[in-house]
Amino acid sequence: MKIGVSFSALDPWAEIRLYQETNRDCAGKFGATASFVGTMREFNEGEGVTGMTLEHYPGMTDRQLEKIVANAAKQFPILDVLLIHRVGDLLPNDPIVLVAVWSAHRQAAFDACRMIMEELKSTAPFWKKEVLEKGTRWVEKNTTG
Amino acid sequence: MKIGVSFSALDPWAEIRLYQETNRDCAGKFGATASFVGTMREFNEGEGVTGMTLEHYPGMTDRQLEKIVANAAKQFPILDVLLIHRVGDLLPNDPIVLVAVWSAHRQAAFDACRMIMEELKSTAPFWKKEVLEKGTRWVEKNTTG
Amino acid sequence: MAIRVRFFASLRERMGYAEKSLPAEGLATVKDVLDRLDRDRILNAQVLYAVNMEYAQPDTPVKDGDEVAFFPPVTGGVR
Amino acid sequence: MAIRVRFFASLRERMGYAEKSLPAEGLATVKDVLDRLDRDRILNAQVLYAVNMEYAQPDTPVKDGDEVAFFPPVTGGVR
Repeated sequence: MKIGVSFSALDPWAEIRLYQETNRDCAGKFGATASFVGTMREFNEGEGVTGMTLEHYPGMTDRQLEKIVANAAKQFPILDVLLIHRVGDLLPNDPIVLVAVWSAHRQAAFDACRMIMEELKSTAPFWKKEVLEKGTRWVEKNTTG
Repeated sequence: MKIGVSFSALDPWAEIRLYQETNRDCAGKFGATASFVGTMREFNEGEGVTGMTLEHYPGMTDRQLEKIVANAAKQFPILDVLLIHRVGDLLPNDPIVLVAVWSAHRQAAFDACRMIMEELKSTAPFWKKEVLEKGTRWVEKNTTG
Repeated sequence: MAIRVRFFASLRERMGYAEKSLPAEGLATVKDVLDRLDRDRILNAQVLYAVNMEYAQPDTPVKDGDEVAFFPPVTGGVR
Repeated sequence: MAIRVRFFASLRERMGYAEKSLPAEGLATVKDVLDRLDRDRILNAQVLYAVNMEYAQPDTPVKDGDEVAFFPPVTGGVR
């Protein structure tokens, strides 16, 4: 299990590949890996966005992310999880978050991956400030969309 | 969009990474990438499995895979799809299938990725023959597990 | 021309051959093709049909030049 | 010792500072901490509370040495 924040650019697919190669405990036992990568778009709420700052609450972030993964592991038979969230200054197309879940079977991997993303959105202490053509704005809420 | 079968070993995360790097049409527009990788396990139905042969119906496979992706694109607002299924001889830990779906938003990416995996299981003409300690057996059905 | 019949996976092994060419005369549907072959052996387990690489039913029409396939339930992807 | 109060994101900007140390005397709950600060400014928009990095409520107890944080609804992940 690896959970944390990254202060520098994420290469999500390389991270997952490397993690799976170096963590062989569940090799041969997993049949399913569901993953999700969130990426910064160049528009939001109908406006062009040229940059974003991701602020977080150090310490509380790690604690909440670990809680979220523990909840998913309690509810679904999963074998391993990789979860990394960016903080700092981002540009459009930069990855924001990656989660990968290994499980023996498909359904548990999908369900746990989605649950982690949902809980993260509502409980992990991150805040986004977008840079627009004119000035900046705090993202006020995450819709369920 | 890239859809097909692979006759040689798959490196799924490298495939997704390369595909995203070389297909820039939806760069800046996608905020979500949901992916799934199916991997051969070293046990199935309570028995050790030492190898597997994946047979397919060439031609019909491509046609069905394209139909499955078209169905998902009809139902969900997705931007791009990468879908590759292995055929031939596999060993435990070898990737069997990879699907990645790019979309503006999370839910569509997750839903479409899962739908593609479900439909693939029931309509794409692939058959698995497992090598056990003693002899071989055809996998008779995919459960919904 | 003729109708090309193909078998896959466990059904191919059960039949002992992968394909066969049948003269098209008198063959109007998938069922007719089945009747011309070793029907009992084919239907000995659950079987799916395809005509020209699209899923088909016993009453799906066939004609000269078509490809008709018989195979067991598919098991791609992962559980 | 004392109670360490922290603000994040838009609330930090609204307050004009990121943290403050308050003497713990007379502070028994998160609500007491709020009352000791510029309460109206903090509650001007939706605010969440945390005590020692766990989500808290106005009646959550606080004591000398605790860290109390106030921040707007979180917006991590992606939509």
